[in-house]
Order: sequence, then C-alpha cells, then structure tokens
Amino acid sequence: MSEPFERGPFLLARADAFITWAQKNSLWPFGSGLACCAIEMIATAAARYDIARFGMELFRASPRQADLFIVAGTVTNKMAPVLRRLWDQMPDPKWALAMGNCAIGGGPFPTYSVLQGVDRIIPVDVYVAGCPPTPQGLIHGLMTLQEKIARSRPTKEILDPHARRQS
Amino acid sequence: MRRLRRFLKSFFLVDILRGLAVTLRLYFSRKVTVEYPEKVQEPAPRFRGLPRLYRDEKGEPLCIACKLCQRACGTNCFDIEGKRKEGAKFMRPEKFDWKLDRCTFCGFCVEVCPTSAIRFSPEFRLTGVRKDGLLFHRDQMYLLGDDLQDHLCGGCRRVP
Amino acid sequence: MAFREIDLNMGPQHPSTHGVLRLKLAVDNEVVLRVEPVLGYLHRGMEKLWESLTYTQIVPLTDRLDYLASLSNNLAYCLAVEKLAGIEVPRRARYIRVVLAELQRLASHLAWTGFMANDIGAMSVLLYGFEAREDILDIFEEYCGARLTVHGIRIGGAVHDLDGPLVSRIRAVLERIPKRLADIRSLLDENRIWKERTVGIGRITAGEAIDYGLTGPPLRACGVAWDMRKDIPYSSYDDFDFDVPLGTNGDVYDRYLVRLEEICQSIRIVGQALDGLPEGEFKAKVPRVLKIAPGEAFHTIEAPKGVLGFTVRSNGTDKPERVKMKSPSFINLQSLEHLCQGNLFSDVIGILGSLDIVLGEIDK
Amino acid sequence: MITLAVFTFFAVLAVAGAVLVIVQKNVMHSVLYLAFTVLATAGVFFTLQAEYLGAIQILVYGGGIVVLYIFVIIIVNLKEVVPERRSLLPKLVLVAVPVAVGAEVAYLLLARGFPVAEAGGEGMGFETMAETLFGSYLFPFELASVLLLAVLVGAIIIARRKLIHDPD
Amino acid sequence: MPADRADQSKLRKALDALAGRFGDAVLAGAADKGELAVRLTKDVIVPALSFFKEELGFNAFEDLVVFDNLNSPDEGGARFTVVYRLFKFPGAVRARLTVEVGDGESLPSAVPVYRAADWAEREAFDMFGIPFEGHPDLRRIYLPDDFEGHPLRKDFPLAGRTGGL
Amino acid sequence: MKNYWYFFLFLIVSVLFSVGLLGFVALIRYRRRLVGDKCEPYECGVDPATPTARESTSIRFYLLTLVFIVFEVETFFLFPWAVVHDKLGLFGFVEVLVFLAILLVGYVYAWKAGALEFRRGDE
Amino acid sequence: MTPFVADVLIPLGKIAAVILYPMVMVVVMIWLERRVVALMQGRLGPNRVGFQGVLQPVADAVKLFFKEDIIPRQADKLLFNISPVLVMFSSLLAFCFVPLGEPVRIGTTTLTLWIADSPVGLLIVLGLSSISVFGVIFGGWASNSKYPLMGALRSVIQVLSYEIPTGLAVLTVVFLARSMDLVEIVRRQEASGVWYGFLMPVSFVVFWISAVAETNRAPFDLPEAESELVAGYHTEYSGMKFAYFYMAEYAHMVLVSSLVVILFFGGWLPPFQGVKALAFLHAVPGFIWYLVKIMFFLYLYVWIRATLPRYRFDSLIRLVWKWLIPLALANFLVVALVRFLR
Repeated sequence: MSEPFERGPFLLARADAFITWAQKNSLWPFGSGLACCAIEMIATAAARYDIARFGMELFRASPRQADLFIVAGTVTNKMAPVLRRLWDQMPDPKWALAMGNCAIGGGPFPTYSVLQGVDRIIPVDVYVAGCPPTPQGLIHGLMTLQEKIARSRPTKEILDPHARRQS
Repeated sequence: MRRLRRFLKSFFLVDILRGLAVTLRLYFSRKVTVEYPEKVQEPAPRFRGLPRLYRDEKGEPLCIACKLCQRACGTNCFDIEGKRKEGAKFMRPEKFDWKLDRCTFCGFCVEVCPTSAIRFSPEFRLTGVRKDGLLFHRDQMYLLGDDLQDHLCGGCRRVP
Repeated sequence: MAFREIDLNMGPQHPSTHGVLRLKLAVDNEVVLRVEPVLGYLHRGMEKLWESLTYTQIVPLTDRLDYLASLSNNLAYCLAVEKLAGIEVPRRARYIRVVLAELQRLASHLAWTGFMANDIGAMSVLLYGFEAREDILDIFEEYCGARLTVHGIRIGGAVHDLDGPLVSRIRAVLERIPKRLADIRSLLDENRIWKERTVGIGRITAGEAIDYGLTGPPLRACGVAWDMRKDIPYSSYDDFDFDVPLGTNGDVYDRYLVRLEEICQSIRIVGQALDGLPEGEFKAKVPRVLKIAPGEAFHTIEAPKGVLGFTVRSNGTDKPERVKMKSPSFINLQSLEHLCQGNLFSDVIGILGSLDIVLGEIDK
Repeated sequence: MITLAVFTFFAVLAVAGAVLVIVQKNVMHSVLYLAFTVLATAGVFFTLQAEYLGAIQILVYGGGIVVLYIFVIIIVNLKEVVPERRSLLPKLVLVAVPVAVGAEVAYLLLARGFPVAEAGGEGMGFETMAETLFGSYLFPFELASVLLLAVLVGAIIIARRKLIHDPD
Repeated sequence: MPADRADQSKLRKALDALAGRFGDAVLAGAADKGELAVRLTKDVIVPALSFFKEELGFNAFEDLVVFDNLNSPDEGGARFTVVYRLFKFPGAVRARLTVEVGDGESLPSAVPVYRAADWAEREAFDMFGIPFEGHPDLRRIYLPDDFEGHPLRKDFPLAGRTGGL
Repeated sequence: MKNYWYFFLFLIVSVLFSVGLLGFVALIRYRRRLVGDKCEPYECGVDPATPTARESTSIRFYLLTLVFIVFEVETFFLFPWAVVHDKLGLFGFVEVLVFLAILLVGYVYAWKAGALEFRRGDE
Repeated sequence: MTPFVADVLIPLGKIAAVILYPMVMVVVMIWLERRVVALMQGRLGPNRVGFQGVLQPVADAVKLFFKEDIIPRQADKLLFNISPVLVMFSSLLAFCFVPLGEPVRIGTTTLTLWIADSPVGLLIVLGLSSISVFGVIFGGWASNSKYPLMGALRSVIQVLSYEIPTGLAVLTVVFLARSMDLVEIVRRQEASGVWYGFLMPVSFVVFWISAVAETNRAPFDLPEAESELVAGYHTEYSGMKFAYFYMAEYAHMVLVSSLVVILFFGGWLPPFQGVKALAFLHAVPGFIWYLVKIMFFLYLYVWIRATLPRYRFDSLIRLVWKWLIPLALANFLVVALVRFLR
C-alpha cells in the first residue's frame, strides 16, 4: 500500500468506507484445509477462539460464496493447479491469506513435490507465519487483513472502465 | 413390554428431547471464548513463539556465533557469519539471518545454544503483508513486542 | 429401476474429505457404485527429506505426519530409533511417554468425534469435541510449548519432566473430560438420526478386516482384540490395567462406540501412570550427534488411528539410510471401496469419517 | 373494470406462455414457460372467483406435474429438439387442426355470445362447490379415486417392467 | 523365559517347514524373539507368501519396504531390497521376507495373496519404479502421472529434477 | 372482489422488488472479470469428470413424483369436505372413508412395490 | 376517501410493509441464528458489528451486494438468472394472504392487517410457497454442475413429499375450524377457547416436522448438506443471487412459523384467554403476541439445528412415506371420528 492516498470525491470516500466496513466484517472464509494448519484453523473457529465474533464463521464449502481464501497447509505441486482453479472460481472481491510456513514458502519441505510458496500461484494478501500459527496468531492475521481491506478503495475498482467485462 | 417401552420412547421423541435439553442447558452455561484482541490467552511459559536473540543485563549480545544452532536446525533456517573484533573475548555474529518461513519451531536451536542467546519469545503474532518481512536479519532478531510487530507487518502500520 | 452411472469427483477440495483426499465416485444419483481414492495431494516427499536429516532432526518432522496425534508419531519413530541404537529409556521417561501418548489419543479421538459428527450434520458436537480437546492442548502447551505439532518426545526420553503443577493440572482436565463426553453421548448415542446414519453402515466382518489389513478402532469394532499395547507392549504399557474395547458389528456405530470407550480407557491409563510415576531420569543420555551402526529396526505402536510403525535403516553415519513409515490411515483407507459398496452417497462421508484418516500420514 | 384488467393480464400471460412453450427449442425453457402458463391460469381462476380451483392448479400442476415433466426431461436427457423433415400431410394436419378449432370457437362466440354463468355472492362459490361435489357429484368423486389408483398402479408397473428388462 | 523358548522352537519349526517346501530358494532364515526373518529368491516370493498365509497363519500384511542399495551395496548386490512384513494375529508374531531386485527387474505381485498389498505395491512402484507383475492397477499413487523419475531412488535429487517449482 | 386486485398489486410489486433489487445490484457490484478457470463448473477443484452434468437422475425421482401427485390430489380433494362436513353429516364421512380406502389400496401397493424406497438393496 | 386512495395507495403502503416485514425478519433471524447457535456451542457468535453484532446480517448483505456475479460456462443463462428471482418472489408472494393481526381502527376507517383474504387462503399460501421448487430445480439444472443438480433433485423430492403430511395435518385444522380462511381460523380458535395445537398435538408435530423439512432446514437440510453436496443447489451461485436463495430460505421459515402460529397457536390471541386473573395480558397488542410466538418457533428452528444430526436421503423418504403420512392419515381419521361421535 505504497501509493499515495488520493483525495477522491467526498461521496466516493464515504461509499468506500461503507463498502469496506461491510467487506471486512463479513469475510466468509473458504474452508480449504490442506494439512496441519487446517486443524488450527478449525480450532480458531471452535469455541475457545471463535472467529464468529468477527462474522467469519461461515466457512463456505463452495468458492463461489467465499471472500477469503485461507491457504492452510502445505501446497504440493499436485495440489497447486487445484488451488489456482479454486482461487479463480471465487468471485471478486476476494482475498487470500497464507497460513503457516508451508503455504508461505514451502516451510520445512524443500522437496521435489512441494510448491515453495503459494504466492507463486495466487496473490497473497497476508502471510501468517508459524508452524502452525496459533489460533490467536491467525486471528491477528485476520485483523491485519481487515485493516488492509479498510484501506482499499472498492469504488475505484467498481467504476474503473478497464475492469469491465473482458471476454 | 420392552418393545412397548422402546416404541413409546421413540414415539414421544425421547432421544431428541434429551438432545434438545443438553443444548438448552449449554445455551445458559458459561462461555469459554477468549475475546482475543481485548483479552489475550497468555502463552504458557514454555511457549515456543518467535525465537530471537537476547542480550545480557549489560546489553551485550550473548551470541558468540558458534553456529551450533545452524548445525542443529533441520530446516536450514540460519545463515550465520561470525567475526572476532580486535581484542574481544568472543566472536560476535556479523550476519545472523534467520528465515521464519522455514522454521518448524522445534526448539533444537534453543536447546543447543551454549550461551542461551537464542530463546523462544512468547510472540505468537507473526503476520506480514510482504514475504520479505519473513527473513530476519541480525538486528531484527533483537526486537520484541510492538517493535517487532512493526517489522513483521512490513510497513503496514495500524491505522490509528 | 434404471440406473445410470455418473462419474463424480469428491475432493481434493471438499468439506468432508478430511483434507485433500480425492474420491472418484461412480454414482447412480444417490447410490455409490465405485469409489476410487486418489492420493498424493499432500505428498510432501517426507521420506526423501528424512534421508538428508540426522536422526534427531527427523523427530519434529514426524509431528507433521498425523497432525492430529503428533506425539504418537514422535513416540513410534523414537522407539524405532532406540531399538536400532540400543538405547535404554529410563522408567520415568517411559511413564511420561505413556501419559503424553494417551493424552494425545484423547485429543485425537475427541477431534475425531467432532469431525465425524460434523460430517453427519451434528455441528455442535464438533465444537464440544474441540472444546474438550482444547484443554488437552493446553496441557501440551504447558508441557512443551506447542499445541499441535508438539515435538514432545525425543530420542532417549521426553523433552521435559512432568512436574507437580502439571500433574495436578492433567488430573483436573481428566476430570472435566467425562462431563463433556456425557454431553456428547446424550446428543448422539440414542439419537434416532445418528443411529440411522451409523448402525449397519459400512459393515465389515472380522475376516475381511484382517484381510484388508485394517488396524485400530475400525478393526476392534469388528471384535478383533488386536491392540499393540497388549500384544507387543512397549513403553511399560504392561504396567497398566486397561481394557481393549471391542465392538461386534464392525459398522460405523461400533467404531464410534469403540473410540468413545477408548477415551475412557485412556483416562484410566493416564490416571494410573500419574499415580505410579516413578522417580528417576526423564531422559537417557544420548549423544548429540547420534551415529548408529548399519542395521535395521521396525517398531510399531498403537496410535489413535491404528498400528503405526517405523522402519529405520542406518548406515553408520548420523543420517538414516532410509526411514519408512507404516501409516495406519493408509492401510485403513484401502478398504473404503469395500465398505462403501452399495451404500448411498451420504454414507460415503460417514464411512470415510469413521475410518479416521489423516492425509498427512497417508500421503507422507 | 379492475377485475377485467386483472383477468386480461393473467389471460394474456397464460397465452403468451403457451405460445413460448411451443416455439422454444430448449426443452427446459419450454417447461419454464409452461410453469408460467400454469401459474397464470391459476391467476385467471382467481379472478373468476374459482379460488379453490386456482389453489389446486398451483399445488398439483405447479408443484407436481411440471416437476414431473422436468424429471422426464432430465431422465431422457433431451437437449434440443432437432426439427425433423416431415411430409406434407402431417404438416397440413398440424395447421388444419388449430385452424378448425379456432374457427369453431369463433363461430360459437358469434352465434351465441359469451356464455355467462350466474355469479354467486362473494365467497359463496367455494362452499357451494364443496356441497355440490360431495352431494350431486358423489359418484364421479369416488370414480376419481379409482382413477388415481389406476394411475399409481400403472406407473409403478411400467417402472418395474423397466427394472426387469434392465440388465443392471 | 520358558514361554519365549517355546515360541522360539515353534518359529524354528516353521522355518524348517519353509526350507523343506522351497529348498534352495530360501537363502537365509533366522528366528528371533517373536520375529521370523527369511531371505528368498524373488521368483518364489508369491508362493512363499501364500505359504505364510495359509499354512503358518500370518493373516495380516503389515508393510512393504523397499531399500535402495545404490550407496550401500550389501549382501546380494542387487539394486533394491524389498521387505515384506507379515503379522500373525492372535499370537503377535512377525515375519520379515526379503527379496533382492535389480534395477529394471520386476517382481510378482502379492495382491492375489494379500489384498492389503495393493497400495503398498503402488507406492513402491511410484517411489522406486519397481514394476509388480500381475498387479490389478499399477499406477503412480502419490505423484502426478506425468512425473519423471522415482523420487526415493538414491540418485534422485531432493529438490527434484527441475529444482522444485 | 377487491382481493384479487390486491393480490395482483402484490404480485406486481414483489416481482418488481425481486427483479429490481437484482438489477440495482447489477449496477453497483464488481464487474465481471472472466479470467482463468473462473467459469468452470465447480467440482471440488478438478476438471469435471464428465463434460455435462445434466444427465444424472434415476427413475425413482419420477416415480416418487407420480405417487406424490396422486396423494396431493387426494389430500386436497378432502379440503372442501373438511369445510362443509357439518352440512354433509355422517354420510359425507362414509363417502370420504370409501375414497380414502380406495387410495389406501394404492398406497399399500406402492409400498409393497418398493416405490417408496430409495435404497438399491431393498428390491 | 377517494377510490384511488382506498384501492391503490393504502394497498401499496400495506404491500410495502408486508414485503418489508419478511425482509426485516430475515435480518433478525440471521443474527438470531448465528448468535443462538454460537451460544449453544459454548461460544459467543457475532458480537463486534453494532450492539451485540446486530448489524452482522447487514454487513453480510452489503458485502454480497458488491460481490461479482459468476455464470458458469455452459450454464443455461436464462434459467440460471431467473431461478433466484423465482425463489425469492415465491417466498414473498405467500405473505400476501398471511394476516398479521386483527383489523385496526384508525379514525373512521378500518385497516386490515392483511393484503388479501380468501376463503381458501390457506391452500393458496401452501401452493404459493411451493412454487419455489421451480427456482430450486431450474437453478440446479441450469448450473451444469453435479452437486447443484443432485441438491436440486433431493430438494424437490423432499419438498414435494413433505407437502402431503403438511396437507393432512392442515386438513385436521380445517376440519375443526370449518374454514380455510386464515383470519377465520384464528377467530374460531378464539371462540372455542382452546388452541388447536393443544387440541391436536399430533397434527402440530406432524406439521412442524414437515414444515422443517419443507424449508430445507436441519435435520432435513440435506439438499444443501455441506458435508456432502458442498452447498447443494446453490453451489454455483455467487453474490446477490446466492443472497436471494439465502434470504428466501429464511423468509420461508418466517412464513412457516407464521402459519404454525396461526393454525395451531392462536395467531395474535394472547395466552390464557379464559383466565380472568390474567386478563391484563390482553392489554398487550395482538401483533406483539403474534411476533413473540413467531420468534419462539424461529428459535425452535435454530435450537433443532444446533442439536440434531442430518438425515440421509433414503431415511428421509422413508420417514415421510412410511411414518408421517400414515400417522397423519390416522390422526385425521381419529379427529374426524371423535368429532362425529360427539
């Protein structure tokens, strides 16, 4: 987020604030558990940590209805095209969170079958390191993502003529 | 007779009513949720959070660049180069790169360290928005707490 | 009726394939005709990686195999290495290992109960199971500083001693768990829907089960009392008095009952181990750089999911020539097609859930 | 006046739906328009105060029969209707029958005018109908149940025969 | 312990029966506490397995392990050593059957005898490239079908031929 | 009489509401960006095993719908009687019983024929 | 009053209110469901947006407003687009005949709290609410994806099958009330002094079970069973169209709860009518009583969802055809017999 904060029209700024408020408070994650981190992701949704407080407990099984792609676990080369497709299948606006060291950079597995970082196939917004990250660590990551969303400018993207239907 | 009782039990939905009673009781029972940002469940004393380098009471670095941790590490997290300054008693790390994204938090480096220079911190908030923030250089290994958070978030300061 | 066959992919991304398992199904709408599991979506090359690491460095990586029961993996691997290197583990360390392994079994079975119930649609039970499991994870965190990938057992013993406060904390948790369990049981045991979904589903006879190499609770649900803790006792399991719960029908419901009963037995074992915790060292003296003369050892334990074994072959250096894991889920999953024959699509989920697989140890 | 307007609306909708049903190439779209026609017909019944009939129209035709059509389409996996080359005679028949029916309707309308039934008081129609149904039309009513029985048995027998012939 | 000794003698007897049945094909045999270790030539492996299952009562197939002897040529000097582990229940006795396979040579499949060997053999094929003749469905089990090489061979680099992705 | 005017109004308004909200949202939402596999049908992240999905049903669905229609007609035939049963008296009740009895035969037949089952092994 | 005001403006106002009513209830319901389920599971649930998280559904809705809309390849565009609308408007349409209370007097005019009433209102409501099967099956078929189609087929068979016990249970109510007019049914209950739910508990239970099944809710939620069919018939729907399915489901729940209250629990009547000592209960407006009762049944929906596992398809079919229908029939016969013997 290095670009300077442009001063848009007042109305758009208010609209941005409103839209991002809704987006950040209703991040429905796509329940894609890959490995160990998935268990901590579920623990985050369980009673002790309860991400439902942030309105994020609706783990959608279908990518069509999800906003947030939590890549929780090791991404193998065999799984990579699948993840890429699932990411594609999510509707905009969408965010990705790489959870755990394996998803971030291959973690302890510099081997022939492990993708060394999920950012090679999908654009990652927030990295949450750990092996696996604790539930509180994940919540911290999610709140960082919320802050990032709050700083985004959705109206710009909506009004952008170049973003219109391409095919 | 037993069959009749079973039938009656089934007809009056006894099993389902019992289940409903359990959920209703839990509805009124105490909640276990720790509301994270406001209340933090403090990590245990032995918690294996982010490893970092410590200094002694005088502020002198404890690390003597013996590279034992580098050798003990199974995932090649470390890249250490040491140098002995003129007249100094011990070597000091010139370069101490540590890759967070390879670490398994197994604790071998902490166990082998002869001077207890590298230790686990209770820091569990390991979030970054850029991947390069996950490579720690020597000076960053000395940071802790909120300072560290600023570093980890790769320049994405909290919005006040 | 006219049946038309449809091919359908379930997974690798599906809410109830417990990770990244992919099932190629041939279904006629609701009736399953064939099931073909496709593995490898989590194949991390673990065994290859181990060949480049020292014996000690491998231990934390075994955590990542069966991540719901990481201590069991640690234990199995360490026992195999100790057998190969001829390391005598102190009695106290063995007791500590039993405590940890049984706590891990509790955690794993509680998580399983939750997942299984969630697959069948009782989502509250998932939360109750995880809530109870969270208590055990707290103990692990207290003991060695991690919740999931614990790395709590080292070659030659344990990583820390069990001190007084921790022991009393474990006891407190052990008292709490049966209450949680009672809630879960009154939600599920007698529930007509639960019984309808589980009784008689995924049946397998004892003979077939042995033929398919099933181990662990799915085998014991058929009435076969094969439990490595009794048959080839390790880590002083022969000091403790416990029962091996058995089922009769070999269906999903019996697997559920067997696991719940195992939770009670584990609580018993942990109580006994804590009562009789002997004095002494919690760790044998093991050289930091462990070099083992050429040889081969195989050791199995009774992990929560079944018989878990490691083959370790050494070549005289500090790195193993080869480490091979015999993972219970891998073998148990093989029987899936047999179990699913002629069942409905919804049953596949229940049956798969009842096998308690973890992709981390299947794909390695 | 209002009633006429509403009636016309539903009637036009029903006819338009019916026309769309037959001009569609995609069978599923035809069913969609058929559903519209059925519902619009129910609307017509409502405006004519035949509320019971309207409700039955929605419940049985809308809920049941149209769904049945959909299942048939999915089972036989119809995609698009490929127009067949037909000889002249069927074509002529296809044109002649509607024309003849239309002519008859036109003649009847012209000759006798619009048939108008006596309107009852508001809300009376239904109870009268019920009493008539269970009074004067007792026999047809019982016959209806026999008919339904025949339908049920026939359908099951046909389906079972398919089962027997199916090697699976 | 006497029970142990009785056990031992039973295992010895089993070993003798095996030698009597397969003769020269049994290269070596040993009976340890609760474990029977046999080395065989590879052409008799399937009959030997069914002998173990039918006559000696080893009802469970536990594991199939392959060792690549590229860097540590031992015993027979062949490229691969394949170990079959069997388990007898009740009784808790293990058997360890070893055969040597050269590079490119194939092994007869054990699936007709032990159904549980199915995936284990696929795994061995995937990781080492040992073909199993008569296997019902010999395909790669972990890696994608277009993967080149067999990763657990000693000459396969850890990061893969392409150096990882 | 007015009722149908109100119903008509309600119909129009609710259709307008349903369509209008969707149309309004179409104006303000994020534009379609059809990149990659975005429009592939979802089948757990891999290529669908068959090119089209529209061929999966068994005749059971058809059969059950048929049975449903029969029973639906039967049930809703009884409603007028339920309203006026006072006036028809016991005679009407007997009439209905006969009606139900005939259908009960069909029900028993359908049960015995296995039309109410969904499991394959039950046949 | 001019006819224009009486026949257009007032009805339009009422229509706006009646369309708003399920929408508001949906919002409340979504919040209630997420909170109550959470509390039953020992956690807190959404509590950070607005007071105790009441704005959570609003945030969800606004977010869904802006979500991109994806039409899968090879989908049937017309059917794919029209299905959510069909589902939505059919669930709204039924509210046309559902009374919200007694007519209110404002000055000289009487304002009825329903849009239209009809001597067969009950049947029409049942009929209109079943139109949604079109939306479901067209949506599932149009997606050209397997899980949606399977979900749609399950859903349609389920909704249709459970319509029969619903009908039979309602039949007993109609039999006692001798009317199919929803307002009339409530008045008859007032007159008889006993609510039909207490008079005929079996009818109520059968109706309730069928109603839960018809709304595709747990334990009968297998058309959208997440652990099996991903998201059922709306797997391929995103953004606002998905929201339509989502909202329609909740609107349907509100409708069904209203029906239960009207048919079996005296609609807007206060409890304990006959008891003199509790006459002060009449001071509370009927509409409040009505809402309270509806909320109870909505709560029951959530409560059941938090407790029970999910049925399997074949046992679901077996339950309705082999248990509920005979039970409902027997119940009807018993009610009729008792009525004729007395």
